[in-house]
Amino acid sequence: MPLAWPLILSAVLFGIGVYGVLARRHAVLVLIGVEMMLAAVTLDLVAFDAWWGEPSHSGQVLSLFVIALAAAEIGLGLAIVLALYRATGTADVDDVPARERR
Amino acid sequence: MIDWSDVVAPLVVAGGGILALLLDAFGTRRSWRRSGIVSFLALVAALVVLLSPSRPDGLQQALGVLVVGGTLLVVLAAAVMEHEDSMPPGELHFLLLVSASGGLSMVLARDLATLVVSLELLSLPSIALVGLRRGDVDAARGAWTFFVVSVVSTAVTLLGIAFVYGVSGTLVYDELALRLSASRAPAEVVGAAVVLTVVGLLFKLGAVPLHLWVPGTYRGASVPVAAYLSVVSKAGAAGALVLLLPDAFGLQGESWRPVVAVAAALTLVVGNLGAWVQDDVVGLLAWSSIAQAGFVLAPMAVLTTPGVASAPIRYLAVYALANLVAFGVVGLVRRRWGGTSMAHVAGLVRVEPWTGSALVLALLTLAGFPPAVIGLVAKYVVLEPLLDPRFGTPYAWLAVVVALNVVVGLVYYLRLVAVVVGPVGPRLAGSTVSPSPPRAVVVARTAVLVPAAALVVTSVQPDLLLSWIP
Amino acid sequence: MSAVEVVFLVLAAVCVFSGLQAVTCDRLVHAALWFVLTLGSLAGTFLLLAAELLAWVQVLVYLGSVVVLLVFALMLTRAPTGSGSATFTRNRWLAAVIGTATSVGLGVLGWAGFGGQEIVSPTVGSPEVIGQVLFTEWVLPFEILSLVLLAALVGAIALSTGQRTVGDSGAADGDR
Amino acid sequence: MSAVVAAVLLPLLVGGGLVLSGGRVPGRVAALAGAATTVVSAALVVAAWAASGRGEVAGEVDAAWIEAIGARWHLGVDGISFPFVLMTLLLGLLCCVSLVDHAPAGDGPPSALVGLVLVVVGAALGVFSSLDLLLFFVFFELALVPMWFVVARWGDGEGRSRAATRFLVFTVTGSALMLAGFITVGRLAGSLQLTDIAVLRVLVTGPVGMFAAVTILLGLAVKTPVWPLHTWLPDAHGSAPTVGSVLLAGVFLKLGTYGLLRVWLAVVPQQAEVLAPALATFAVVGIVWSALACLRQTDLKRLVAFSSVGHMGFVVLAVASASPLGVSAAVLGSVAHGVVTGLLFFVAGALRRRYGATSWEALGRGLWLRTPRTAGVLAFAAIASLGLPGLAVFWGELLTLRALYEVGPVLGRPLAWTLLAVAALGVVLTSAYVAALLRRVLQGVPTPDDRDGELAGSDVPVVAVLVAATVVLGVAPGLVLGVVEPDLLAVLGGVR
Repeated sequence: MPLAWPLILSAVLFGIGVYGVLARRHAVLVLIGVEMMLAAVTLDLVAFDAWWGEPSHSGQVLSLFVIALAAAEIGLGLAIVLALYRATGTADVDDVPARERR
Repeated sequence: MIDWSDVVAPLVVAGGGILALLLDAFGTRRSWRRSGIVSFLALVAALVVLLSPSRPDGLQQALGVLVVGGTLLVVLAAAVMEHEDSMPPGELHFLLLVSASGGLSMVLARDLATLVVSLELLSLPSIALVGLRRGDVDAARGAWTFFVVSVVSTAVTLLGIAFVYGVSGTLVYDELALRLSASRAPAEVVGAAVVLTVVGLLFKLGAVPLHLWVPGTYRGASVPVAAYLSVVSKAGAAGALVLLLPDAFGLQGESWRPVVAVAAALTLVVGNLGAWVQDDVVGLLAWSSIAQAGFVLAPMAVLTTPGVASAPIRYLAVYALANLVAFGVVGLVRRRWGGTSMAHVAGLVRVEPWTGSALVLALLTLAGFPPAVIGLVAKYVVLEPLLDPRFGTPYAWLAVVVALNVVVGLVYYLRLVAVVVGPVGPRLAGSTVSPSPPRAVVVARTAVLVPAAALVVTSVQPDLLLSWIP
Repeated sequence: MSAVEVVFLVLAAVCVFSGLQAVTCDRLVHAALWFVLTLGSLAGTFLLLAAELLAWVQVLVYLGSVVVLLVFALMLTRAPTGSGSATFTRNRWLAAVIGTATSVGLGVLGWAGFGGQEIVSPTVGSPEVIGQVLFTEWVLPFEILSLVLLAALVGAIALSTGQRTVGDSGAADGDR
Repeated sequence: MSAVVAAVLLPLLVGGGLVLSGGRVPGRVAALAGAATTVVSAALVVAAWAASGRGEVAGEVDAAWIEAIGARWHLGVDGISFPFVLMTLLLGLLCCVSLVDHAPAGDGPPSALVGLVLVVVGAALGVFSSLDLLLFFVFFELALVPMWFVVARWGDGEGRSRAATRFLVFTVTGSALMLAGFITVGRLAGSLQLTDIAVLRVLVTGPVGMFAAVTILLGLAVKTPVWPLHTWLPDAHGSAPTVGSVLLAGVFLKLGTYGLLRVWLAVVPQQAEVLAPALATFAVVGIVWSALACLRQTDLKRLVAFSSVGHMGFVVLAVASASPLGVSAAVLGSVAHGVVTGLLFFVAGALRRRYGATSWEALGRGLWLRTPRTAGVLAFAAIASLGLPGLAVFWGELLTLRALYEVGPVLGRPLAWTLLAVAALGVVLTSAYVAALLRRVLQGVPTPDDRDGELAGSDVPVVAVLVAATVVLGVAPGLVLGVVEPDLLAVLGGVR
């Protein structure tokens, strides 16, 4: 299989994730966008690992770490969403998160 | 491959954090004393381990001491929050220490996997720390903003790392240095991979353009946590960059150097302009800490050999001391007089001569102005590599930008100094509103006066600080 | 074109389609379910790329727990789940431009760097192989990772329990 | 510890202590203590000077300081700096004496004002005796913040805070660039020691050297100030309290002229030769411009402030000639300006205390008849300022013009003589505004005012000393020239 295929799939997924982060208003959907970006990175790592075929499998190991990190992030992220919901009564975040407050 | 003696310090810190959490959870009454003392002891133990003479690499050692020492002072300064019911002491100390152990392992990392995992260990608990003021809208918003920016920047770094792995087939710094330049992929692709990796780390440092999380997050967080973010978190990110850039990406300088230089210049200008219009002390310190990150970044633009790497770290050390003093004083004021506006510090020198003078000294250090000679020397140290003719001074323009931003910084810092030494405002004239017991105030005051004394001593004899960072 | 390549292309098509649905559909719960499909098809491509262990981890961790968490969070925030419940920010079109540009940029980067390369008979990343390297070469980050998970757990618990209103005791309104 | 180091640190420590005492020391006691401090410092410097031979550096100390960046604790006084040091201490002493009776009201205790004055004096002494570039810079900046407080807290009028901040921003911008220049020089020459760079003629070359020369020149030109970078000066001098104006004009501007000699002409001589014609041209424009601006002033303090730009123009012109005569003229001109302008500001301060302002309307007419002695001193100072032979300023300006006439190694003949002609025009215009001042304020039909009164209290000794100094410098300029001459090479060592 050409190496470029998974790379391009990953590029498309990453872009979809970026769109999700920027365009979605509900915090949980923003989280889904972030997860999509991380999944794209995982695919890249797996593809490169298969291509290099080096014995220490750096790519697959790092993807494993990424999946675990993503799980940790999502756990914390959901807790913040709940705190936000309790404090404000909504889980919608304003346009771009960074622009939210000065 | 792993030198396990390196891991002792982060292990001690993390272990102390877990112990603090358990002691607090199983104690009958929630008290700062129990978890606070455990954290204090663990951090002191880690300092002892780090300072033991057997450790070889001076730069890593210095960064480690910066991270642990900074956390130690934050733990002491946080004592002032005793009896603040929305702040659970066990969780606070646990998260602080675990995050600090992340900062430590980030500095010790010799491969990209360890780097990125440590980065998350530094970030995730500090995000939780920001949101820890329970039931507070600002805290939740600050935490969310911080979270999204942090996670996205991690994703970008990971993307960069994936491509770096793709072109080189390894994640280990020493091998990267050899394999990146021998890569079969075009140089542009290698450069892009390196830049993506660096950009993610720049976000973490609070560099422009992704700096906008800083003010909201600092103001949403409690003051000691803001101090932690501005000092320890930054030290971790800057330390990782300083080790990563020359060690792993040393031969790819043409790709990342302009990025770092432009980011440094923008960070300086935007941070200073933001600070200029603030009328809240925490807001001012938040924006100015963005600008200060620019000073740390600037010399990285000419980072070639590990020898030059000392400039950002030396600056960072001075900045850390001064910023911890400033945030420590503001934390005290907020707890005792209930706010952080300019009016809350008007005439502080006359009400609290010692802490007030410490704040003045810290602000002058951040501005880089005598009598705080150490602040001036720090600016010198940052400018020096940019103007070194050995590198042909391609970044003399950056040196001019840095110099002019010293001026802008001086004006707003001095404006605050004038308020602090001016007539006593109505806020300070009133009685304190603090529920903090006197003992906690004494501890927090110590956490201010010790680094302030260090600033005085190093102003007289800057070599005490400089020679210690190789 | 080999069978593997055909399967990959099918999975890729499913993956992209469901991914687009996940970020564009107008119902909250549907978005989460489309996301499940994205991750599932992605796990399939992992298998094709010989990352056996990783594929199963992906299925277990993501499909087994993360998505459940997401759905729980949607329910806890009492979000409306009907049509039109998933709204967009005002800068939707700008976001679309940035997302497309990112995709194109990364695609060009991948093509320019690795255009003619072929993946030939990769060694299978079975649990034994990965476990072996994980516990020899990658112990340190693995240990740090466990600490990250613990910290995230404690942080999440600390953030979501013990709801108390600010204002009791002396930390009155002034404590801002 | 060397006597010079003690002389520098003593005012800094006493001043710092007074500032930190927070008003627990009564103002008069503080002022007397300040005066005593400057006397002790002066005694220390003079003793060190007397103990060393001519052409040597008196009281030299060269100790390790910041090894990490090659900066050393290197201080000493030679023939170039000695006149500056003595003038600073004299003005510092007189400021303290004047504060015994006439401390201005401000946002703070009088003792703090005395403390700030002492810190400024100590910092200036540090600048004049530093032989290390970084140390020079530290003292250069150290004087700024206290000065800012003096103007912003004890100044007159509404705009004092803005004037103070503008003064700060201008000078700090200049000095930030200057720091970049210093670092460049340090990297190029491999040393920060003025003695190494200037005397051992470690030459700084290339485009990087030019970058250093230009940035250093900019920093010093703002401080001096050289036209057109002077715009901070009139407001700052005009709104400062009397002691602030005296220190700004007498001491602060001299940091710039001294720096031009010591760390510009001596450190980057090759580039200085290239830049000198432009610098000289700006200086001459400044002379004429300041005289024209003075003609339009209607306020004594602002008039004196504007006239400083012209006087400094002569000093800069002398520096730009880069000849032995020019250097002597620059030192003499700086000292004379400090004494005469100090005198003018003290008189203006006394008038302001009495009439609440120093504008022509506030002062009224016919001061000759209303308060003859005060008017006499004012007339004496004004005439000294225009360069009457036999009084202090005359020699500095004459030697400058002569240096141009003789054509030094740097400025070519056509340019030098053109500049000479224009500068002479400036002298004529100066006489015009001094005459206008005398006619407007001193002469005319007296407009008696019940606030009329002669100089009193500690003003009397202050004015007397300055009048005497003006005469002495005018009669015996050799006192200064003889001190400067043996050390001319320290400045001109690198000039062809």
